[in-house]
Amino acid sequence: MNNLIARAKELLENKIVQVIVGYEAGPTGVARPAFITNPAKADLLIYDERCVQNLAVYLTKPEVRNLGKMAIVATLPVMRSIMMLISEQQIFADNIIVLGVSSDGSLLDIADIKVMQAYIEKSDLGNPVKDRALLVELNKLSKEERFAYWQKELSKCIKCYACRQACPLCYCTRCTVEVNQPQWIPVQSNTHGNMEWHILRAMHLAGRCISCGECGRACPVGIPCHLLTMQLADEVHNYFKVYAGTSEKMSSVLSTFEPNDKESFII
Amino acid sequence: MSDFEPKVVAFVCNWCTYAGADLTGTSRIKYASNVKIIRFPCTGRIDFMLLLKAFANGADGIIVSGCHPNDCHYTSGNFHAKRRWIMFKELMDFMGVDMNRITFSWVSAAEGAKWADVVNTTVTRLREMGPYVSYRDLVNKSVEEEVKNE
Amino acid sequence: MAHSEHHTENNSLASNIEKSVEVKAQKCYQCGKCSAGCPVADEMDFPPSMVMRLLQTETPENDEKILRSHSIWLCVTCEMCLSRCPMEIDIPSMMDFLRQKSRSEKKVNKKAKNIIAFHKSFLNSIRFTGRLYELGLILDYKRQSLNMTQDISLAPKMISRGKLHFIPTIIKGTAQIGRIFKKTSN
Amino acid sequence: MKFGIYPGCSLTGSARDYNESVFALAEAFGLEFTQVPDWNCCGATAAHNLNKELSLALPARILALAEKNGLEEIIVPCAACYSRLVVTRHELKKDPELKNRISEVIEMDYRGTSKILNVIEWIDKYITPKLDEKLVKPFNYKVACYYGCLLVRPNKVLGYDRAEDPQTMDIVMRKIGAETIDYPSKTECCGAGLSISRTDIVSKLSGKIIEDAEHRGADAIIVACPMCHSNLDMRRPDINKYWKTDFKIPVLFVTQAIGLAIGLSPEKVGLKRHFVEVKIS
Amino acid sequence: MARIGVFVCHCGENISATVDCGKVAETIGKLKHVAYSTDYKYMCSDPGQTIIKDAIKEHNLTGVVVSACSPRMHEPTFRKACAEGGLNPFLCEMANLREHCSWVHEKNDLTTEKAIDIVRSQVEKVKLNSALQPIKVPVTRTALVIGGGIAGIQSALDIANCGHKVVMVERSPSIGGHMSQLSETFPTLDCSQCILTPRMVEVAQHPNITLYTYAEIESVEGFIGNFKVKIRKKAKSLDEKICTGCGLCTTKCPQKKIPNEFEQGMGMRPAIYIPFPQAVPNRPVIDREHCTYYIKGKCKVCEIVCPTKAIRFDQPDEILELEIGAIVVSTGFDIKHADFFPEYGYGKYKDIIDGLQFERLASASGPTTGAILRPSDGQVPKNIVFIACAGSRDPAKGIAYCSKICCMYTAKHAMLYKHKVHEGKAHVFYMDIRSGGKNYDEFVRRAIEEDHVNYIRGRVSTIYERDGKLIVKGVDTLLGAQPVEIVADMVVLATAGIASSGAEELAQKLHVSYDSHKFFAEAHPKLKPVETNTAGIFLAGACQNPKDIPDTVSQASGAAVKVAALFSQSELTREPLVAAVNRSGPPMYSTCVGCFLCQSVCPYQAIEREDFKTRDGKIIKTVAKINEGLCQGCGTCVALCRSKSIDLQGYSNNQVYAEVVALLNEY
Repeated sequence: MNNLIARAKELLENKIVQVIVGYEAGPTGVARPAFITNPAKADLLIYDERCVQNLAVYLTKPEVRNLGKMAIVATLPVMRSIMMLISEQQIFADNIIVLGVSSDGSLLDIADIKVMQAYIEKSDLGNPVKDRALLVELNKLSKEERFAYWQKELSKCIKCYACRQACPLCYCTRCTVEVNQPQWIPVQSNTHGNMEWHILRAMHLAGRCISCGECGRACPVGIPCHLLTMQLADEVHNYFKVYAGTSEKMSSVLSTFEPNDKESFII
Repeated sequence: MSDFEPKVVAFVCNWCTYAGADLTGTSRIKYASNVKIIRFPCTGRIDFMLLLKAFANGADGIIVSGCHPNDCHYTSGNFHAKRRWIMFKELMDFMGVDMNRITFSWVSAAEGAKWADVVNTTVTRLREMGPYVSYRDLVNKSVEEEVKNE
Repeated sequence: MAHSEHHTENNSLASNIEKSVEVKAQKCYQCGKCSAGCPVADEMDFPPSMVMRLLQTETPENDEKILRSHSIWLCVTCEMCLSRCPMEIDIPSMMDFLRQKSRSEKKVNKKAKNIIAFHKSFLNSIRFTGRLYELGLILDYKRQSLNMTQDISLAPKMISRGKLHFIPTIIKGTAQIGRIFKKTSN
Repeated sequence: MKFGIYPGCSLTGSARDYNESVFALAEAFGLEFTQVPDWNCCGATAAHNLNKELSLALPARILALAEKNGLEEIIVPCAACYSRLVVTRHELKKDPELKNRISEVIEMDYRGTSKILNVIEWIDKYITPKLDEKLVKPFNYKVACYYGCLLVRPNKVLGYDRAEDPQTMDIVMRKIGAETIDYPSKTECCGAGLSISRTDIVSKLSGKIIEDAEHRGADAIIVACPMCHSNLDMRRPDINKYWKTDFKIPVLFVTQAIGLAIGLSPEKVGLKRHFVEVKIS
Repeated sequence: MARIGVFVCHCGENISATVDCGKVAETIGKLKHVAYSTDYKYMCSDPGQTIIKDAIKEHNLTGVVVSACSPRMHEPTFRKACAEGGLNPFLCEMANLREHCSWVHEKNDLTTEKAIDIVRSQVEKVKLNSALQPIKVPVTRTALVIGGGIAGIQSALDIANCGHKVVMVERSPSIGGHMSQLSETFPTLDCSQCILTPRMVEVAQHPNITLYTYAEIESVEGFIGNFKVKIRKKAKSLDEKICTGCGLCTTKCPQKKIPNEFEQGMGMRPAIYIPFPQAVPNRPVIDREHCTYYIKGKCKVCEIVCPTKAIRFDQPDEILELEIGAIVVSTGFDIKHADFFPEYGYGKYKDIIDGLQFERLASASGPTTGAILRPSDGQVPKNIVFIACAGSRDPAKGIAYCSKICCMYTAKHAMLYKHKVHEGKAHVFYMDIRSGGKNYDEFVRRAIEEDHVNYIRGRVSTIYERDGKLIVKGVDTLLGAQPVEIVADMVVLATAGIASSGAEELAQKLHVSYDSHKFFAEAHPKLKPVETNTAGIFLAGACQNPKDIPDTVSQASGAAVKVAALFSQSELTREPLVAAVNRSGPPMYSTCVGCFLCQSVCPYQAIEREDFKTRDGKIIKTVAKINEGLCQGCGTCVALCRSKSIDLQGYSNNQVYAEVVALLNEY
């Protein structure tokens, strides 16, 4: 943590970056995002087990972008998000400094994208362990049970779109839900429309989800909607042997193909 | 259930399956009249949301069909579609939506007989499965939810 | 209906080979490069490319010919055929399979008697001691092949050069070796 | 690093000369081996001819023993054993299910972590770098390096040298002063395991190789396999009888040639045990 | 307010036999927005079309649904009729009641109900149609031909003779390609150069053709009708306008030991050279890589001897920028060389040569003036072996395909040999003889029957040298795979034809796809063998796959016709059924967020970037833009776009959505 603060200070003092995106402790002790522009305030930065939010979501927000060149405290999911955002041309590698932190909280030396790529490649890119267990449980259920499960969960959805706001890859300036010609997703919240929204969201993240679980954490009514995108992340790996966010040149699974892609259901 | 006739919508590409279904016609091969075709330029054009809309509007089953791999009029639309359907199918399975109600197939412009076969087997299967009650219930219940909210 | 064959259970030798050792006989386009390079082709009743052709017919008569052939026992697994095959067909693995099949179906060619006798003696020797006991191998082979006079002049010369031992080396894991033999003897 | 050796059965019997030369070389270069403890026969041709599973289980036990004893690298001087061990490792790597089955058969955990070196690879890695300083008696002969089958084929599995006209042994021999000839029989088969059961075939095939080497003016044939050696050397009387001639060209193990070049005595490298007299030294 | 007209066709009895057409018209007529609905026996007949035209005027229709046969049959007919009736043709849709309904179902209520559903969905769709105008793209009527072999020559001459300008670019110093190296050609055994050189000269003299030799493509941008091409003219190190081509420099050049490419390495050439006597243009170039002056800084013998003082040592490469309307790619092929075959000695035996080398040996203008002499010692080979399929049909060597030309040229080689060495023996190892073509099989039979060439069916396992002879170990598979050993003096390998070096880089510059062997890919294997998947770029000859001269020339003429057709008008008219990325005013400009995932799904490279900038040039936003000249309207980008910022004319999101709803809901 001290290393992190020292490095942040140095970056701000030498005007290498204008803002540090990181975590600070809120009044109740809960970690919250911090946008530090003053080197004197760098001491506020923390990094510990409380810091779980995927900060990469701020990289595409105009309010943060307008602050200038940034450095970001980056856990593995943040790094993978950054890779995705670069590959989808939303941010430029030159405009960002990555303050990588390992799972034990130590500061990593991420000199450039290549180093970051090497770090990502040797990491476990599967879904988080506790989510893996949940997925296994759900996949054990019968089709009808799963249908009932999701209906029950999705009936709680209030269409607040916090899942979308929290996701670093839901950066569209206009979302499909805001299209009314035609009205793809009903405006009101009801179980059926909610389900359509969550299918849409999961499909739009197929091959792009980097398994940070932020959508699930952001949901105010506790829908485990992250399991939908994580299930697809698993399937993407099963079918196409790739994990999202592993290189800046990554091409998206759904916008590329191999002639011999295997499936067993098309007759 | 014997008098149940499923409603089936077919999403097909113009160059292979639409032409293949034309050939079924010119060959006078008979098939179940439950299916109604919507023409697309290419399977690559078929948005997965349209399939959901078909179920939402009361379809009991869906057929999606296009050119065989390597035969796409646009060289690669069907390959992209294939990946899209792989993901869609896995997601639907995971959410408990009955994928037996959707038939994915490759029917070329020369496969008039195959088209009839695809339709007939799909319709036969759907007749056995019965109306898609659970999805319809979901839609109806949702309408009620809204009424209640208002 | 020509197409119905597709669906019937295919029990030809070729399909057995494909299932067991993943060698596809139908890949062979009969260029004959294997036979051209095979060191023992001229001794064989069916040179390797002919074995492939017989397999491709998938008829019981030709399958029988292969299992009863001398060729499969003459193959010395030198791997020249595979190394030069334009279709990368693993003939040596296939030959191993054919030999085992020929034996299990009791169709071994009479002329191969000595070759099998030698292999059996070899395995016998290691089955009980864990290692090859060359003198034992030769004696056991003579007993099995009834070739009493063969190599009679070789032994003394070997002995004089210290190349033949009179006492076999027995390893500690002989019991384990015995179990390996047992478990693999399906 | 612990440095293992799997001698194989021949080296303890009919190929004692090879064994002696390998150990003499190691000693001269200050290298020490640990034998794979309680090793068994690899099963050779007999096993894979008659029983595929056995032909994988026997080498797997050897490899498992090596792993268990922390031998990260094992040298396998016999080309036939080398081939069986590498093929086994390849097959078990390819098919995890088979690996589990074989592990169960041999009642040992097999992981496939030990590196397997053939004799030339061993020489290249440990002898060649120090060869120049030890060279006292350049091996000034014209030699035919004979690789046979099992050192180079199947090339995709072994991944060693090139399948046609291999060069590694030639390079080593040129390093000790020999002139190597280019001849097509380099990788032809000597008849291998048919030595006893079909001596006629072995005589024919081995004779062709010897004739080719003599015809092109070689003074000696250099080998790296005890089976090749016994067919070309011990079987010489049969060969000469079959071809109605009197081939005299001696057959040396590559380790013997190197041994002579660094000044070891013919006895030390086992030359006296040959059937065909080695007049060069 | 939409006013839709619906016209239900009986198609004689084809539709009305099972569908109650009257009921369809009546039911549909009751729908909201349907201003007119009728049925008629033959809608496609003149009176039928008149009904439509009249109704458009009379009822002031805003859309038409013709419920008849498949749109694949009569859509153009009815769209034309609508246009004649004063309605934009793209406001007409067809409901397929014949192929998709009446012909495939029994006569009953369900069939009629289905017909009604189909018509209704088209009514709902057509309400959302927009009036579209055909897309017009200007065309620069100048063609670029890349590669000056027989394919390029033929294409260039054909296009030029149609009256269009042609720029030909050839990377070597002379045009002529591999054909200029050949001795005689099958199946007529006429001299290759005799038939080729007049055409080479014609290219050089044609008023419509501009020839750049020793030049390569630097970059290609733009699209059909509007390519911008940069060409690098490599420095020839002499002033071509002054040089008379006397050739004195080439005889005086002290550096003479450079393997001659034209002779396939079987002869030498100087550093300043004319590749062969009939070269076009017949001017030398300096090969800077081997020239003593460029290596050591002194020599300049050529400059001293040149009577017209044409040598220019400091000449730089020149970059030309050209506007091009269409491109013909005719970059030809290469062959594998003898060193590709480990089992045949990795190329270490001098007397194992490849087919092109044999062509040079047999050529009257070649290094032996046409005598068949073996390279090692110049002796006449008495026993010669030809090996077909050397490298071809050999997946283990990475080449699974048949090179197509080898069977024929091998027969020709054996024949030429027998004609020149009467007492010699010629053997051919082959796997199959593929001699499909006019007079081709007869030609092969002649080699076997009249010239007694010994054809042996089998492959050769290995070749080695012994006592100065080549031992060829093969097999005769027709004799039960009997081993065959031939003691030969010379071996000719009919090696595989492969893609020309640099083909991959060129394909990438052109944005044209290529196969795993780096051959250029045609747009459709059967029906578009001359087109590429990039509009305006066409293929000719062996750059697509190995092919013989007649096939090459046919394809070259085919490509020329495609270019001429494109150039027949000054504007290119295209159906407007293309995709578009939405646009709006600042600060949004478009709902597109610029992820450009659509770029990789587009098979036509039709998606471009558009920057929106402030007045001082700072980029505010970059979004996708569809090039209407390139888009073919597949719509794959539309389905992929997450923000629904792309839509497809004729199959818009609104339209297909409306169709789904209409098909499933009764009104």
